[in-house]
Amino acid sequence: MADSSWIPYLLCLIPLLPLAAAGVTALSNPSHRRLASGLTIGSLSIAFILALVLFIQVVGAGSGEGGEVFRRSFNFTWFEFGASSLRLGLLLDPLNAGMLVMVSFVGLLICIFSVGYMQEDANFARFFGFLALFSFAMLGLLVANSLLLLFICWELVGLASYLLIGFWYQKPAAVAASRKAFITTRIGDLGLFLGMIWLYSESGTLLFYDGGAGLLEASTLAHLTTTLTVGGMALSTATALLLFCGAAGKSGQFPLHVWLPDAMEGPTPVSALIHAATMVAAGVFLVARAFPLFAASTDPEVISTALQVVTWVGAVTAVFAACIAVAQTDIKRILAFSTISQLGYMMLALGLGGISAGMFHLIAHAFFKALLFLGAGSVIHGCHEVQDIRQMGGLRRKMPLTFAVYAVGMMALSGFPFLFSGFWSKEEILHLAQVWPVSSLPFYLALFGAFLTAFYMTRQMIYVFFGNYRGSHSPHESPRVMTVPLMLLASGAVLLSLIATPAWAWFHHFIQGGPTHFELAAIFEGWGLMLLSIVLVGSGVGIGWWLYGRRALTVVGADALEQKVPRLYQALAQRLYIDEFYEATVIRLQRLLAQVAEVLERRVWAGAVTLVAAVCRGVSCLSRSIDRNFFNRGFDQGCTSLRGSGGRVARWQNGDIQTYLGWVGSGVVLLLIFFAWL
Amino acid sequence: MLPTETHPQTQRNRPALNFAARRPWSTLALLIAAVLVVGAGVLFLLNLKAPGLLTGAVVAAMGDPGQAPLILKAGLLHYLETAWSCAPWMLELTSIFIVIGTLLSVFGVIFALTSLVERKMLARIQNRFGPNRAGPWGLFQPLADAIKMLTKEDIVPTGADKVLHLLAPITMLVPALLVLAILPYGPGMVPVELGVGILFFFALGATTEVGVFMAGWGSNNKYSLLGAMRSIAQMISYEIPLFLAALAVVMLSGSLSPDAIVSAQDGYVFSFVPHWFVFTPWGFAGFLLFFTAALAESNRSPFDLPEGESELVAGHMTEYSGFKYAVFFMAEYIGLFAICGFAVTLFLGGWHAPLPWLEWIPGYLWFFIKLYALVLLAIWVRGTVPRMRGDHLMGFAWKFMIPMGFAVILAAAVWHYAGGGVPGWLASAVIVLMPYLALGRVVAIQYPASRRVYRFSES
Amino acid sequence: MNSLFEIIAFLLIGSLTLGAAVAAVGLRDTVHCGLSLAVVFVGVAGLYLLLDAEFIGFIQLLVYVGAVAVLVMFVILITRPEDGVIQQPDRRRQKLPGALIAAGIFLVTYGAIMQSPSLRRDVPEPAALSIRAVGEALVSGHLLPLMAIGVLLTTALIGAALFAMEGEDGK
Amino acid sequence: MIGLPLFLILSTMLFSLGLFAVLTRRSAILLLIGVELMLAAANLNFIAFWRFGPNPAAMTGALFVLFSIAVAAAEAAVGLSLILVIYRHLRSTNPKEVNSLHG
Repeated sequence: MADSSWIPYLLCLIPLLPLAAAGVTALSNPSHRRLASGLTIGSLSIAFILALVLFIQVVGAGSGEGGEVFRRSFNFTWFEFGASSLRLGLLLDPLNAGMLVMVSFVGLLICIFSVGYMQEDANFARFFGFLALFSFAMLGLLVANSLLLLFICWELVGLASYLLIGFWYQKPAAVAASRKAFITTRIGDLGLFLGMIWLYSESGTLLFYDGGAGLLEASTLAHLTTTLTVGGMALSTATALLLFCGAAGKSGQFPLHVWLPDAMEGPTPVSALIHAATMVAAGVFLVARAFPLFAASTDPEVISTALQVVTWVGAVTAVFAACIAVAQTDIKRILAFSTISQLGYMMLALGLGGISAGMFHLIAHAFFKALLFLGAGSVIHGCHEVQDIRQMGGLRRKMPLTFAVYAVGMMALSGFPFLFSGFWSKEEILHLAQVWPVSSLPFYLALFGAFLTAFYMTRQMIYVFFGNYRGSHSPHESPRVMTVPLMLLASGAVLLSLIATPAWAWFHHFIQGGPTHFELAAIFEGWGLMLLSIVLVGSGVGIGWWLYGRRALTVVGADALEQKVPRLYQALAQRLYIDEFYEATVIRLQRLLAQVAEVLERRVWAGAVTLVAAVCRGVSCLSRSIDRNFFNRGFDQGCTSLRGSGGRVARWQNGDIQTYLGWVGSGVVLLLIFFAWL
Repeated sequence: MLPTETHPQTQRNRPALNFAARRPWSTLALLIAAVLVVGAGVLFLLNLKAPGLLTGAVVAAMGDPGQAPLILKAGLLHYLETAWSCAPWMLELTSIFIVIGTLLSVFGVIFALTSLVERKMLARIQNRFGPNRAGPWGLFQPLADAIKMLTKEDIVPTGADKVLHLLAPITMLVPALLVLAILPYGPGMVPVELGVGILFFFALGATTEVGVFMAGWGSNNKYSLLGAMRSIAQMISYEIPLFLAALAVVMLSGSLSPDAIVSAQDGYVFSFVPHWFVFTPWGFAGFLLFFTAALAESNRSPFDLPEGESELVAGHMTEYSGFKYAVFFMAEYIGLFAICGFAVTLFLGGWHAPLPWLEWIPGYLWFFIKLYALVLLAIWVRGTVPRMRGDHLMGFAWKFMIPMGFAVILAAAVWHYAGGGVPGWLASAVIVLMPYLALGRVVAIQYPASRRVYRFSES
Repeated sequence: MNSLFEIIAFLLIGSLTLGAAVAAVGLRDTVHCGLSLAVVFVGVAGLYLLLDAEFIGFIQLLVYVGAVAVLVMFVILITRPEDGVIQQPDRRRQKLPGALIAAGIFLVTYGAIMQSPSLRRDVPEPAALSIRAVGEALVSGHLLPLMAIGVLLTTALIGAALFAMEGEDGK
Repeated sequence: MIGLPLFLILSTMLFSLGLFAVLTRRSAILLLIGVELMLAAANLNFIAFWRFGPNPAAMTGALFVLFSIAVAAAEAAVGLSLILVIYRHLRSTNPKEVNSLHG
């Protein structure tokens, strides 16, 4: 495996396989259900194996000497126009190798799960087609070495999410949700697009790594940081912020998070795959990929404003989403808000400079969030499409396997100590937040977020699994095809913690380069912080059990928390009226603009057009009348008079030579008179 | 003769000018007056232009008998001038009248004589005596005719054009008389010395046709009109050969005046053959041509188809009677005399004597002798040669006479430029003979000689 | 042109010609017109004699009186309608324009003559028109016209004959 | 004194008479007569000018008349024969009726 010439083939093969699967299922007969699912699962499994091979290759190559990270970039010219040409490229480095493995593995599991879940659905084949398309887009996004290729795949991912959210197009809610998701992500993408163009115009290239001339390489970065733009802001910061808009839109950060809860209208595997593990992670991946751009600043000590912005946005989103999650009653909505807050944590980690922390939290979160969603899915499947947690309860007896797996996911998410990956990743983030020089507020926000996470997860567990069944249906355990992926995910959530403990920070060094060595003692390095977080988690669980565990929950009655702080609860239930706020401002403005445009359209342009039409018609009938009256009649008049005079003259020529001679004679006389007497 | 029933419309609706019908004497007087006036007028005009004998009181050798008339005239004029001391123009007038008078009287006498002689000769030819009742040998016959003509009632057909009827005889007689004025009767005895005498002759010859037409048309008779048409056609077609023959002579003599032509024929060859043109080959042919054309011109003998007694009675003169007919008759004869006189001047050497030693006889006598010889010839021809058929008459003129005329001119030219020697003679003789031979052949082919077949009587 | 005779002669012949001309124009019976035309020609010939152009005068006599007048007579006879009298519609009205134009031309030329300088020139002595000179001029200087006239005459006459003859075969 | 003007006036009279004849007479032949009159008038003019002209030696006037007479004769011949044909065709010599080119 010495030479790396075969790497580019693998790199481009990984995305193309799912694309091929999508193509075939799209063209094939929708009734071939087995063909669609088989193809998709097959292509994803091969992609997973190839990803593993590449992962081993990257790990095998090691970090090389001097902490240099393994990086291979393969660029090719897409098309040429005039002197310049547009170049795209593929890239392999530890960051996307890990992601590739995670995405393909999780995707594979979800596909297997959805075979069971979507069994009764009529558009089975179409669902798998869309999944394959989504996988192609996500994998393509990961391997992209050029911002343009990334952007293309980014859009395709948005398209896939739109298609999958609106899969059950008969439900108007689903259609509205898909449209809302698509539009809000588009708003973010606009920022990304502007940033891309700006970068291209400034640096002349869109490739990340191009043998020194790439976007993220030192020379270009130096150029970008030195040039100042409006408001004295460094160019790199400005473009970074624009790219972050795109990331915020896609990952559902604070201003643009409204679409994620509504996206739950789609089928549960979709929510699991897209709105938990992969797509939402794309934003974080983008920030990680473009981290050098974000971090670029004139003097190394000062943390670039871009990173600060990312940090603040991340922290705020984490706390904000967690608060709302507390007051939700729909099982998938709670998980949606928890995803938003966890993404906030990832952005926070990246903002603080910890790429490996952020990435590790992302991968871990992918596993246990996918697990939770699929668990919820099997719960819903079991309760026959009931999603309201108040109508559930006591399911641990009816669905013991799902309960066990769901519990593992819950504990990983809320960060139970030591055993679960969630704890270690959160630990690292808190550690970074603690040492952040700028301000310590994000640290406290993070702590409060962790507490809230623990609280709403226990509330959900109690509502769903403890107490007695309050629903009308008879819940039943999901079939093995659904529970096996759950178990795999659960084991994944647990085993991942091994590679990121301070004792053996392998993942950290894998991502950020540097030698890795195993020493068990280092596990207690930041013990103070670990103790604090353990206390927080414990109190969260306790309060949760105290509020909900002790008395029988009722379907219609007020929530326990609601009884304590009813107005705050209602606000949180209504998602802090963000939607209404948007509705009131942006949408109304939009509608106003629409009306103005419509008025403008009908009054001004329509008027202008009709005016022009009227003028034309007027001119034409004017010319017609002129033509008819003036020319025709005049001409006819002329002809008749001519003919008349012609007739009169003709009468003179009557063949009588004597009259002729008479005229000649008189002519002669006149001439003679004229000349004689002249 | 029944009065011709005339179509009602043809009745002229204007007052008939018929004074002539009722008062014969007045018409007679009118006729004579008209003739005299017109003749005198024209002579005046001519005289003004070419003072000739009429006014010229030229007195050549007094004693020369040839000049007798001149001498007489001069003497008379001298007498008038001295005795009656008339004004010069008076003298001029009288001299003109003297000449006119002599001319008229001489030709009047000849006319009378000829009418008798013609009838006598014809009779002799037809083996009978001819008029011998009126006077010895019928000498007073002309007088008798004259009296008859005068006393006869002058009948004018109804519906006839009175004016034309009256004018016709005048327009026939006047040109005939006028032509006499230019004939050179003797040396220096040319009444009017005209440079274009020949042309004058032909011009007046042409005017007779108008007279014939008037006669034909004025008598309101289809046959007379038809006769007039025929005679006019004949006269016109024979005028051309006449002209051609004269042309040959004019060409050689180099001048149109008769006097010059006569003087060109002076002198003798081989001391006894006179220089007359007739003794030259082309001259002889030309003379023959001229003489036959002359007969045709004056509607006589073989060519008198229109007036032939057996054809249209008197042709255009049928409706005439009395003195008008006499005038016509006179016009015809004087026309004959004139044309013969012309032939004499052109071909027979005018007043030159045929033989040198006969020159003592005065020139004018020679002129009249030759003239009368031709007249007798004409009468002789009339008696012997049968009348020609209408189309033959015309054909003969156009198909033979005119080509012959051209041949004569050609022969004359050859003769002239060949210098009159023997070769010239031979060449012109040949050229002249050619047409005759051709005519001979044509006639032989078209009308082969064959025994006469009597269809109604057994042979 | 000054002797008494010539004046008298001129007056006589002039009046004769004019009278004949008026007759030719005015008379009703075409035959009379034809004859008066002949008289006019004779009159004109006389005028030529007065103008010392005997040769031309006699040519005129020969050609016009001899041939043309007779020809006119012939045609008049042939084309007379059977009823003999030519219907003359009321001619008074139509005559007016013709008369006016003729009078106009006469007056105009009369005026021109009166104004022209020819009045004042003296009368040159009569130059005899010698036939020889005319002949030579014809043959030498004017040979071409002579030939042309020859050709013209032949063609014209042949044509005229053809026209007349055509009638023969009853077409 | 018989001078040039008198002759010219005489010829003009003749000419206008001829023109009058041509313009008013109803028979084709009389038209021809009119034309002949006019021609005679013209010839008279020529001879008059020749006689009273400055250069009687030059024979042009006389010659001109000679040719004119010849041409007039030819013209008369043709004209008359035409009239003959027309008469034979149209049975009338009234120029008013001879006004169409066909037939």
